[in-house]
Formats: sequence, C-alpha cells, structure tokens
Amino acid sequence: MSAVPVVELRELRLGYRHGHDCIDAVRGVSLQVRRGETVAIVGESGSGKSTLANAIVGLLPDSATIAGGAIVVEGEDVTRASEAHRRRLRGRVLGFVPQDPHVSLNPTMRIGRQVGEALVQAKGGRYAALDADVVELLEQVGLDQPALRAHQYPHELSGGMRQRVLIAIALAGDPALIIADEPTSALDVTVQRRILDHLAQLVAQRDIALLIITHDLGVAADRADRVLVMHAGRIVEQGRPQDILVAPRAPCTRELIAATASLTGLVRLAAAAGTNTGEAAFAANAGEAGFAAHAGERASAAAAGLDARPASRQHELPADREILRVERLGKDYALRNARGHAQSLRALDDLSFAVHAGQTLAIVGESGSGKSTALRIALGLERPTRGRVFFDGREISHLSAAAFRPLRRRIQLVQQNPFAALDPRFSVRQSVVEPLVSFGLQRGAELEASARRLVDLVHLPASCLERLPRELSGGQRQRVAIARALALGPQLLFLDEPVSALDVSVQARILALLAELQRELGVSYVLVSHDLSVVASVAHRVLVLRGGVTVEQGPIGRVFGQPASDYTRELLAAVPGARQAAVA
Amino acid sequence: MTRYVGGRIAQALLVLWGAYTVTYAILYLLPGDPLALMLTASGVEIDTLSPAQVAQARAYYGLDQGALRQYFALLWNILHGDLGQSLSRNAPVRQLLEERLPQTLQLAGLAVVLSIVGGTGFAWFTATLRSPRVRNLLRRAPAIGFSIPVFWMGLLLIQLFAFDLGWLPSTGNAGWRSLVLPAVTLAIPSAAAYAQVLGRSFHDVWREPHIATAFAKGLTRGAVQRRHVLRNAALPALTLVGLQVGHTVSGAVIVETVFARVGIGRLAQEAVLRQDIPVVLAVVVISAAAFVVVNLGVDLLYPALDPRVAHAPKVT
Amino acid sequence: MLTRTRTALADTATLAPARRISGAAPPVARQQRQRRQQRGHRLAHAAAALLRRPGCTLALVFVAVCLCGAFAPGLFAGFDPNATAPADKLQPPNPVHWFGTDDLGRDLFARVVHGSTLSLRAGCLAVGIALGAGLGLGVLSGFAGGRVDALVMRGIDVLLALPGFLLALVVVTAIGFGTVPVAIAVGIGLVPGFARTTRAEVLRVKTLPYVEAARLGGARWGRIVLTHVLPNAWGPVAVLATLDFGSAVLATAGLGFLGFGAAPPAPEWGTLIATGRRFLVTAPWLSLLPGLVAMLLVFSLNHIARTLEETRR
Amino acid sequence: MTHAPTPTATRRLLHAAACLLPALALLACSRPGQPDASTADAAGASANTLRIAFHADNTTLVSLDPFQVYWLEHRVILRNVAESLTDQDPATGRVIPWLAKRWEISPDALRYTFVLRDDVSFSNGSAFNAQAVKTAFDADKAFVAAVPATFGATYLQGYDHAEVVDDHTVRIVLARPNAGFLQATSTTNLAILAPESYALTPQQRSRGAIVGTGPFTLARYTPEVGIELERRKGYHWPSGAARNPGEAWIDKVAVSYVPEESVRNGQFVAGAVDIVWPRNPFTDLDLRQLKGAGASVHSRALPGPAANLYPNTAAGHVLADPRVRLALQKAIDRRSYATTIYNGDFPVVASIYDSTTPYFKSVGDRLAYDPEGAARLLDEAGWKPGADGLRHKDGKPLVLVQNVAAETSGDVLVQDQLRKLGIALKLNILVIGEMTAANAAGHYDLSASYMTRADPAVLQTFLDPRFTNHSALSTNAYAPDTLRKAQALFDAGLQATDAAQRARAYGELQELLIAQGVAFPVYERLWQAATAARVDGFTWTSEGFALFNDIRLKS
Repeated sequence: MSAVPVVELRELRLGYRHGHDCIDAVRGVSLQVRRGETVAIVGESGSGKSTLANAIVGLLPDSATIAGGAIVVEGEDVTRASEAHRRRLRGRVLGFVPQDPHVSLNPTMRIGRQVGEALVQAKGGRYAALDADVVELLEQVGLDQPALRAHQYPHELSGGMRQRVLIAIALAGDPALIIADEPTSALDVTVQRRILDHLAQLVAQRDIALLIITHDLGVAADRADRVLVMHAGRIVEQGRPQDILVAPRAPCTRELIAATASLTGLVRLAAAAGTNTGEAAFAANAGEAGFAAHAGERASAAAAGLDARPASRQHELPADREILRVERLGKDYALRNARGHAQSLRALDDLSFAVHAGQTLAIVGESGSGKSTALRIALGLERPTRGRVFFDGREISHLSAAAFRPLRRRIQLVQQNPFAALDPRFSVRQSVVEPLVSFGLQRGAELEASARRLVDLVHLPASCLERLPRELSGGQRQRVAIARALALGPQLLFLDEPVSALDVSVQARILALLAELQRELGVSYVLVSHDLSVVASVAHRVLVLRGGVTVEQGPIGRVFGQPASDYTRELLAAVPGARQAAVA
Repeated sequence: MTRYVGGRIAQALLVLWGAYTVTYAILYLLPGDPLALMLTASGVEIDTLSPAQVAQARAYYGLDQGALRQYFALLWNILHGDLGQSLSRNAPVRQLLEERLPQTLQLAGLAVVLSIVGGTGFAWFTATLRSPRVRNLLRRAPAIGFSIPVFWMGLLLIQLFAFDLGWLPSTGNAGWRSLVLPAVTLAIPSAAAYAQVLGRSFHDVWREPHIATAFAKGLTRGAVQRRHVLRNAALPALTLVGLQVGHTVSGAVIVETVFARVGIGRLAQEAVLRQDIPVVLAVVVISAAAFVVVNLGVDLLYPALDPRVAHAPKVT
Repeated sequence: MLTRTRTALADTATLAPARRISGAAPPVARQQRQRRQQRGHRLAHAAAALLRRPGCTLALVFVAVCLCGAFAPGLFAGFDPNATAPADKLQPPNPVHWFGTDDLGRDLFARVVHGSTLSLRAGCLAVGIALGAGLGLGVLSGFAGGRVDALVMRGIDVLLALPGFLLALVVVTAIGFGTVPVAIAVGIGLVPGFARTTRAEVLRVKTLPYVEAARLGGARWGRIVLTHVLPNAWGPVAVLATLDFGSAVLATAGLGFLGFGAAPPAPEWGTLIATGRRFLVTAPWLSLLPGLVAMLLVFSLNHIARTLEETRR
Repeated sequence: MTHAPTPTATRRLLHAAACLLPALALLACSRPGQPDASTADAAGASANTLRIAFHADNTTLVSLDPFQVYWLEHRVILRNVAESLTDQDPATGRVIPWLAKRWEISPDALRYTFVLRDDVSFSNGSAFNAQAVKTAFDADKAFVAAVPATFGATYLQGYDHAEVVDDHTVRIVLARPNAGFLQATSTTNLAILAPESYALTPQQRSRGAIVGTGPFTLARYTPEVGIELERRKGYHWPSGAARNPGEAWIDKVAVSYVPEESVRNGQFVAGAVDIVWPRNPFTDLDLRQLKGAGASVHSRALPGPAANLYPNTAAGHVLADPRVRLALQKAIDRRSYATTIYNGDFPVVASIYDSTTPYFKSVGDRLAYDPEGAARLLDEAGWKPGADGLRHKDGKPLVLVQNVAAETSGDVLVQDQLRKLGIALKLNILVIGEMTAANAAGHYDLSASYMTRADPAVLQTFLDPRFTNHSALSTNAYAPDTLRKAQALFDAGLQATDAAQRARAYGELQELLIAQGVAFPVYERLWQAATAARVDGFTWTSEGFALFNDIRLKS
C-alpha cells in the first residue's frame, strides 16, 4: 500500500441544476483508494454512486456543479482544475470502464483503432510499435485471435468480448486507478465471473487501484477488499465484506442483504450441498428464506401473515394434471451470410417438458440458449420446425392465429421490460381491462368492478387507476402488467424474465406476489430467466438449457442440490456471493 | 454484395420508368389541344383553317398518333437517345437540352456544394460552441433558411448585391460572376435543411455512451468531434443529400426565372405553359434520373460509412 | 383441491372477495370527474412547458394573429383590398397605409391580410390532402409489409423522383389555376414525406411489447391500429404537419409568383411579390414586405414544430 | 464538460447578432445607390457597339426566318439584315422605292412589274437579280402550302407566280386582287434572302441561317440569350427613308433579352446598355429613373389596331344587347388608364386604329368616360343594381368573362372601373393552349387581340370573316346588319384606287365600328425606347422599327 492515496475525496458535495432548482446527488462523501487496493461502492439506482465515479474522472454533464469538498488525485487537488489539466489525467492516471459494453464502443470504427487511439493519447503520439502493442493488449485482456479482433467492428463481437476491449482501453494508459461503473451488470453470470476474475488478476499484476461501482452486493462482497454502501448520496457504511455481511449496522444495508435472495437462499443451498442431505432440506429452507419480512409495501405485511411455506411446495410433489406438454421441440432459422449462400442456425433441438397445474416450471439458460424461442413457440407467436405442443391435452403448435385466439383466454404472458409493456397513453384502468374489452366480455359498471378487483389483486391502491404508466415506478408497472395478464383468468401464465429489469429490493416483492397469486388462483407458471436466485425462490421444477439443448431437468431441489451436469454446477458457482458466503 | 447492388439498380430503373409514366399520364390529361397552341404560336387561330389544313398541320407536328402509340413511340425513342422534336421551338429536344443543361448543371452543382459546405460548417460551428444558451439560439437559425421564399430571397439578393452594392451582375449567363447570386439563392434552403438535420444528429450523438469512453481516453473536445461524432452524425444527413436533388431541380425553375438564366428549369416551366409534351417529359425524366442516380450512390455509399449496414445476414 | 381452483377461476370475475374491497363500488360519475381532472392537469402541465420558452410564445402569438387575419380580415385591414385609387399610387409605407400602396393605389397591408386567407387555406388543404393520403399509405405499408410494402415504397420513390414543383406546375395546368388546384398540386408533393414518417412510426410501434401484449390479449389488428398504433405515432406526424404547412404556404406563393395563383384581383402572396418585382428598384416595399410576412409566418411554424418535437422527446 | 463559460462571451455574441438583423433590413429598403455593373463592360473595345436590351425572346415560335416572324423585336433586327423590294415613308405612309427602283401595276391590279437596282449584292457575294426575287417569292409560296398557318401567309394573299422579264426586271402575278400587296412588299415578311438561304430547311433558317442584302449581317443568334449583328462592308443601297447613304457608322449591334424591368432599367442606369426597348410603354417611375440617367425617350404608336377588346355578341351572351355594349364603351376611363398604368403625357386612344395608321380618323368624342350615361343605358337595358354592388337582370348578375394568359395591372384597373358601375369583369387566367380553345369555342364575352401593319386593311385579317375563314372572333364581334355595312366599307377601302376614296371609306368604317360597339379601344399601343446620351440618329420606320445604319455613337 503506497503512502499517498491515488484518489481521495474530502466531504465532496455534488448537485444537478434543472432550471432554477438544484438537486444534490452527493451529500458529503469522503473516501480514499490506494494503489493495489480494490474498493467497491454498492447502492441502489439513484444513490449517487455513478455521479461520484463520473466526478472523479471529470465526466460530469454540464448541468452538474461541485457544491463543496475536494477531489484529490495523487495528492493534487483537481476540484477546480482547468479542463486541460483534468484531461491529462484521464487515461494516464485514471482509467474508466463504462457501464454497458453493447453501446460504449464507437459502432463505425474498428476495434484496433479505438484501442490504438487510447495508446496514442497516453504515449503522446503515434509510434512504430503501435499495432503490435494493440494486439498485445487485446491478448492480455483475454481476447482470442487478437490480431483478427483488431480488424473487426464492435457489432461483430459478443458482449463479453466488447467488455474486454473496454478494459484494454482503460489499461492502455497504464493508469494508477481504474474506475469500473457496473462493469458486468449487462452480461451473463458465467461471462461476468470470468471477466471479473481476469480484471482482478490484471489489477494485481500491475498493482493498480480498482474502484468498482455496482448495485449487486454479491459482486461487491466477492471482489473488493473494502465495501462502501451508499444511500441517497451518503456513505452509510464501510468496511471489510465479511464484517458487513455478518453484522450490518445501517438499516438499508440490512435491507440490501435480505433483498439479495441469491445471497441468503443459496447460502443455505451451498451448506445443504456440503452436508449432502439432498433436496428435502433445500425445499424446506429455500422457500422460507425468500420472503423474509420487508419494510414498506403493504404486500409484504400480507406476505408476513402468510404461511411461510407455500402450500403447494409440500414435501411430496403431487402427480398433478399436465396443463402443458412439449414434445421433441426443434427450431431452425434460415439466414444468408455475407457471401449470399444459405446457412441455418439451430436455435432449439429436441426440447421436451411438461408443466403441471398450479406449479411453476423454470427454464434457465444464458443469452442465446433458446429459452425465449421456446416461450414464443409455446405462446403460438412462432411455428416450431419440429416437435409438438399440447395444451390441456389438445395440440396447439400448428393452429392459425384465429384458431389460437380463444386459447388466449387461458394462456397469457407477462413481458420482461415493464417500461415498455404498457401503452404510454393508456391509464392503468384502460390497460388492465383491455383483454376483457378485446373479447367484448364486459362493459360499463361490470368492467369498472373488474378493474378495481384486478388492481387490488396485485396490491395496488385503487387511486392509481387513473394514473399513466410514466407516473408509476418500475415495480408498480410490472404489477399492472401482471393484473392485465390475469384479467381473463388464465390457467397458464408465461413469465419472460419478469424481474430482471427491476431493483433487487423490488424483485423480491414481485416474486412474493407471483407466489401468492399461484397459491390463491392455482395458475401455473412457465418462468424463463437467466438469474438462478429468482428461479430458486419461485420454481418447483427447473430445466437448464444451453445452445438449444436440454442439459438437465427435474425438481428444483434435486437439480440445485445434486446438479447432474458440469454446466449446471458452473452456473451455480458463478452466482455472485455464493463463494464469499462459503468462506464466511 | 453484387446481388444487393443488382437489386438496387433494378429498383432504380423501375422508379425511373414509373416517373416517366406518371408524367406522361398527367401531361396527356392537359386540356387544350397542343396543335391549337402551335397555331396560335404562329399567329393564326385554329378555327380559321379548313379541316384538310388542320390534318396537314397535325401531321407536320407529329401529333396525329394515338396517345398510347405516342407513349410507346416516345419511350422507344428516349431509350435510343432521341428525345423527339420540341413542338414549340423548332428544334430537337436533345439539342435544346444540350444547350441548356450545362447552365443548370453549373447552377445546381455550385448550389449543392454551397449547401453542403454551408450546412455542415454551420452545424459543426454550433456543435463546438461551449455555452448552451448560444447553442440553443443558433440551433433555431437554420429554420430561417427554409422559411424564406426562394424567389423573395432572389429579389432581395439582387436588390442588395446587384443594385445597392453593384458587386455582382443581377442576371445573365456570362461567366462565373453571374452564377454567384443564383447559386446562393438556390443553396440557402438546402443548406438550412442540412444544418438542421446535422445539428440534431450532432446533438444526439454527443449524448451517446461511446462518447464518454472517448473522453475517458483523454481526447480533447475537438478530437472527439472530429473522430467520433462527425462520422456517426453524417449518416442521417447522407440520406438527405438524395432527397435534396428533387428540391434543387424545383428550385432551379424559380431561380432561373428570377435571374433570367437560360436553363432547363425555365425551359420546363415554359414548356408546361406551351404544353410542349416532349420537352416537359425530357426534363422530368432527366431530373428523375438524376434523383435515382444520386440516391443509388447514397445507398451504395451507406454501407461504406456504417459497417453495421453492410448487408449483415439478417435473421428472418 | 383441484376443483376449488377451477371454480375459483371461473367466478372470480363476479365474486367480490370480501377480504379486500371496502364498501360498495363508488358511483361512475366520480370516476369520470377524476379522469377529467387528471387529464386537465396533464394538459396544463404540457402547455406550461411550451409557454415557458419566450421564442415559442412569440411564434404562437404571430401564428394566432395570422390565423385571425385569415378568418376575419376585416378586423385588421381598414381598406378594401381591391379598391383602386390611382391618385395615391406607389406611396411608401406611412401611418395611413402601413405597407404603402401598390401601382394601382390599393392598400398593400389590406391586400397582405386578405392574401393570408388564400395562403392559409391553401396550406390547410395541401396538408390535409398529404395527411390523408400519406397516413393511409404509411399505415398500409407499415402493417402489410412484404410485397405491398415494397410496392407502396416504390410508388413513394416515384413521387419523390418527380421534381415536386414541376409536378405542381403540370397538375395546375391540368386542372386549372387558382388556390384550390394549387393546394391539391402542392398536397400531392407532400404525400411522400407523410407516408415515410408514418410508416417508420408504425414499424417502430408495431414491434413494441405493449402491442404484442394487446395482440396476445385478443385484440384484432383493426383495434390495435386505432387504439395503440395511431395515437402513439401521431407525435412526429404532427411535427411534420406543422413543418409541411409552412412549406405548403411557400410552394403556393411560388406558384403564385410564376402566375399560377388565384384569379385576379385576388391578393395571393405570391402574386403580390410577382407584381411588385417590376418596381424592385423604385418601390422595393411592394415585393419585400409581403415576402417578409410569409417568411415570419413559416419561421414561426417551424419554431413551434421544433419546440413541440423537443418537449415530446 | 466543466462549468458554464464566462457570461461576458455570451453577451458579446448576442449583442453582435442583435445589431446584424436591423442592418440587413435597412439595406433591403435603401434607395438605389451605385449602378449595377452588367455583363457587357461599360467602356473599352465595345465603344462602337450598339447594345440594345429587349424584354424577352419569343419562346412560342423561336425563329429569325423573315417570312415566319411576327415578333416585333425580331422584325426590328431583320429590317437591318434583309431588305424588301419597297419601303414605306414613315410620315406619309406612301410606298417608296428600295431594292426596286420603280414599278408598274396593271389596271386589274393583278400584275406588278418591278425594275430592280443593279448595284445590289447579297452579303455572301451572290448577285441580287430577278431570279433571286422569283426564288424568294416561290419559296415563300411553297412554305405557305406546307404550313398554311404561318404569319407571312397574310402578306402573300393572292400571289400566284413570278416571271423573270430580264436580269433586273421581275413581274409578280396575283391570282386575285389584293390592294395591300404593294404595301406588303415593303414589310420584313416579304424581305428577299439569298437563294442559298432558301435551299436550307425552315428550321435552319429559323435558327439564324439567313443571308440578306442589309447593312448588317447576322453573326450569332442564341435563343433567349441574345443576337449579334456585324457591319457589312461596301453597303450603299439604303431605302429613301434612310439618311446615311453608305456603310453603317457602328461596328456591331449586341442585343440581349432582360425580362426583369427593374434589372433592365438598372443596367441602363449603370451605362451597360445603350437602348432600353421594352414591349410595354414606360411607367412614370421608369421615366423618372431613365431620364435621371440622361436618357432621351422616343415613342411611336404602332400602326394597326389599338389595344382593343372585341365583344362576343352571339345569342345568349350579355353583350348581344347594343345598349350594354354602348354602356361598356362609356364605362372605361381611358384617360385614367393612360396616366395610371403608363405616364402623365401618354396619349389617350381615339379610335379603333392607332394614330399612326394611314387613314386614321379620331372618334374620340364617342370614347369619352361617361359613367352616368353608362348607368342610364344599363338601367334602360334592364340591369338593375343589386345589394352586392353588381347589377342583376332576371336573377342573373352582370358578369363579363375575359380569358387572359397572365394578370396585368391594366386588366385589373379596367376590372375595378367596371366594378364601380356594377359590372363584374371575370379575368380567367388560362394556359395559352386552353385560352385559344376557349375563345375558339366562344366561351368569352371580351377578347383582346392586336396586329402591327402600316395599312388599315390589317383589320380585315382578324375582323373580316371572309379573310379569317369565319374565326370565332370575327363572326362574334358584329351584329348581323353591322357586318354587312362593315364588309362593304372594307371592300370599298380595298378596291379604291385613289387616297381620298380610301380615306372616306376607312373613316366611315371607324365611325361604324365604334358606334356599334364592335371594338372597345382601351389604350394606344405606344412603342417606347430610351436611348443613352451617346446614341445619335435613332429614327422610327413606318412599322415602328429603327434603321441601325443611321445611328452614330458619340465617344
């Protein structure tokens, strides 16, 4: 640990100017990051963590002003420094890894030139060995065939590879500190783990300081030497990960921990796996942990009163009636590559599963595994190339749109992105009752009553009936979407990544609502997700999908307790927080 | 790649043939008989001639074929480069066009160059401005550009630069000096359009996340503007270049009238008044061809500028 | 347990589970009032956002004045626009005749105000035609897709390939001179713009999740177009309509300038500028003032359209 | 990316923008200061070049072939390139010798024998003799056979063939008598070109491939841009009307077409143009501007009918009633028209003919502005004034339709004058093709037309049904009995041998046509040219053209 900290903040206060009023985002933050040290800042969206990161690098938008305090870089106060001075620090002293790799590279410029540009800027001018350095740097960050990659364009690379390019760019100037703002939140879990491992290794080799900004306590706990929890612009707690996890002092830290179902649920899972008592132990404990008491929402008070263990999750799984059966499903996409001759992409191959009434089947897989395709085929939005789909005993895979319409009253979908699932111009009432109006089932007062009933079913206040979607939070909007899906009283509900777009705390409450609705209405779910913690807290049976092929399928206890395939084990291991908990 | 180019060329020809057909259909619908017009041109009313004389005159001017036969005859001739005989000008249309096309090409060419340079320059200057207040003020300036009636602008420029200051000739075709005022008049609306589209796309690209990455490398604001913003912002403006061809030809009709320049714009306007079908048809087909060629160029240029569009295999 | 869920499902629609709902359903009237209140609040908020910008209010005021002038010319212009008074011909702008008089002694300000009736009516008609045809074509090709879409788009390309102004000249000579034919000719020229904007918007909205949700909720395409696609697509179309209204006024003036405008003695703006240009050296106000008014009107429309677009984005 | 820029920078920019706008507006309305430097430079090599600015080229019939051309501006040019057998004294209108020294006319006026000058040659060197004259007339006859509607056909009325008596004597034989033929031989349409010119196609001649005997040769003709004439060396056979017996004093004549009045006047004020010669007379503003630049203004009424409106008296039309026609005659204020549209000292039209037409007789008293008389006549005719300011009869408003090609201030002034008496003149703007069709079909109440020829018989070419194959205009203009009287007077004028008889015939004709409302004169067709101070010797020919070889340019 060198004497002078690379970056030091002293009681920093930042605010944004909107017209006349000024909203302060950071209210007096002090921290120090020394060379070779990895620090993580955790907080929910809106806690000011990204503003802090941008302030250090000097990338704040015009509307932001530094209200007070100081930013000291390598002992030098740069708070009021000139733009030219701040610019010289960027790249040479402060490296920055932006948030979403899919949009953080210039789409019309080759990878090699974008990395080369950073090298040229750091070295002060072009030099002979530039191309060699670029290839060497790409290799260091773990890209395969770096020479080829240098000539490609961003859209020709996967998300993970683009993140590695961004890391290469940050490392180009051999900085003293790298600030990574949500480095991997847009990537799959397994890819996320490999990238963070690699980043840690590079940082250690070069004795660089690393400041990670994340909303995921698991990631922070796994990777950082020191964790700072931020809430509403202030640091409410800081310390070593294990101290914070075991004895959180600040109330919102406790809430963050509880909300991170993955952390607690799987903690027990790992323990169970360790002691080999098998699925029964898991089934008993996982459910209970998922719905610990939460502050705030009226729903959670209702949930507390609930029988902790969902009735349908009793020990023996009743051999119930099959509501949906899929046999040997296959889907190929014909596409034409650059030179024009036909190629076919195999999205799904030999997929079979069944969903029992009142139960939840979860389909787990990473992006590109074909889970969404399976969902769209079951919903009748796409035709399968091979295989058949049965609903309540009747084949539905080759029905025409018109023939499928009556079935809409019995099969419904809740979409992933709550922000786009509701028509911006429709009030909540109009959105919720639209299926009833489309089928012409109800009118006038009867429709009004249904609206109020559905809204109440998802624990939303009647007053929000007249509100527009833009006036609701993400969680509230997803509840409206669920209410709409239930309007026709379906027997089978497809859930396409229902909570992945929401904050951790909100996720837990929505999952609780879904479980409660299943118990109360007996509706079956098919949940598609990439997040094992979500699957763990809701599903009865789980199917692991990889590259369109079924890796493993069975009751959740067995699959998560004794995973049969290595891939499942890798998935489970990659879930953030699991490793740290094992050590604690 | 060749399949894509072949497809685009086939579509371009289809559009050109469509333009020819629509113009012929409208022209053929014009009430009033071109022959009556021709006779008035030589100072005699049609009703003073005997039927035999009328038939003789109709044959002399080639108006005796039926509409449909005339359509295919004209089409066949055009394909062979023979644009037919102008009804009112005693000269083959081809010769008329050869006389006048250079004038209009000079005018349109200079106008397009001025508008692109002017529009891009203005947008670039506005984008690099530091203070948001001035930037907002100037962002509205291009709107003045296309609010000004072209003919009014022409008269204003004549009044200002030809009469008051006497720097430039007000009309005529002689030399480059007589080209300046008309080209500026014709360029202003297009320049305004470029400035507005480019200004808006600069504004959008500045807020893209990859710009933050560029800044994080330590680049100056100017370097970011040059290397990253310009290329991405130029794409929407590129499609505008294609559309502006139509406006330039339309503008030429008015500008050539105000500045008394002899070009195909004015030729077309008078031909419409004289219902000189072959001349109007030729001018419209030529401007449609120019539009189609320029747009084809833009279509083929687009993948070079934006790699994402380079006919990547689309998942059906 | 199984039967219970079946029955629970069937009659949830009617069963009012006692546990949650308190009291009888409130009268529908209160519901209506609440809804109107909500909408009123939102409109007021949007209007405030628009009026806070000084430039925009100025533009709105100018357009409002022009519209009033168009529909009630008598209010603004004291003189009869067509009454010739050879005695005081070609007077420069003075307190009596604000814009001076033309070569027949007629009051230019009165002629400009009455001329605005013709220009604005032509503008409205042209945009109306373009909106009708363009919207129809845009929705058709946006929804139909495949061959129909390609066909419509090639048709639009043909209209774009034809030089708009020349097309207007040909159409006007085909169906006769005057403001209505000119408006029709100009309207045809504006159709491609609307068709393309609408098609782009329909394609954008068609793929959005809430349309797919409505589709899965059993809504037929007709209902989806009317309730989801068009209301959400009208934003950019409205902005384009305001812009094209301005260009329609300019195009009408252009045709008037070339002599295709309304029959004399109608004071159409293009004709005013055309007849005034003979006196450009000796009486420049005859051409320059009507042109200035036309420019200010079109610029105000542009300004409002841009501000509208910004507040929506 | 950092805090906002210093406020002073912004304020300075706003200030600069603020003061730019008013400056631009001020400039726009400022008085004309310095002159406008035109394309042809003012001084230097072109010192001895006469620069003329006409208003526009003829875009309907693009031609410089003398026989086809009716466009006045082109006939001015052709007058100085191709010459005719005879000429006409501008003062008296008498036909005087030119290329033909003398001539005899046979008693039955069918054979005209011309004795030609023997010292004349074409500019390409070939000899001017009887054979050349015969070639010219036969070629013209052949062209009329091919294109019966060509303008020259009216002058060649009755021509049968020509006989070469000897090398310098030619006899022209007519199939039927034509009193105007002698005068026709003095016009540019019957000018004599070199035989080589007639070997070419009419299209080639139209594009400028013409060789004449005139004092200038046609160097270049670029349609709609301009014409250039060059002096012909060794020219010494001008007509009696010319003052300069020998070669022209000026080297070249450069003609340019400038449609914009303000631009054309601007070029004159800037000294870039020597003669400004628009088609329409000058307004008093133009005169003040041109005279301010040292211009001397020459004007001459164009011989032939004045700018008249001809009625449609067919059944069912408003003007069938003679009382309405007379009321209309009184309703037009011709003095106000002359002073408002043109200038203070513009002559007021006094008859159906312009004052310079041979045998012109003023009937000004019948054309006096008498609104009360007109109102009384309309009341008698049953057209009572209605609430909307227009007169009504049996429920129909009094509307007169006039088809026009474009809106002119003059038409609008007459429209407003008639509106004061409750008559609505609907000016219907139509494309020329449509206008001819509408007029031919009789869908009009008033129709304007004019022709320029220094012989009263010109009126017959569009007002006498026998000469115009019953064109709509000629048949609709007369009530039946007026037609018979008019045709008798036309014939008397045509066959009369001595001047007194022709004067009496045409005098009665003018009284009759105005009294019966066959024509409504609006203004005298004055042709005005403004010449620069350095131009000396500008004189009008009988048809209103100018002889360039009489013009001298002071240095």
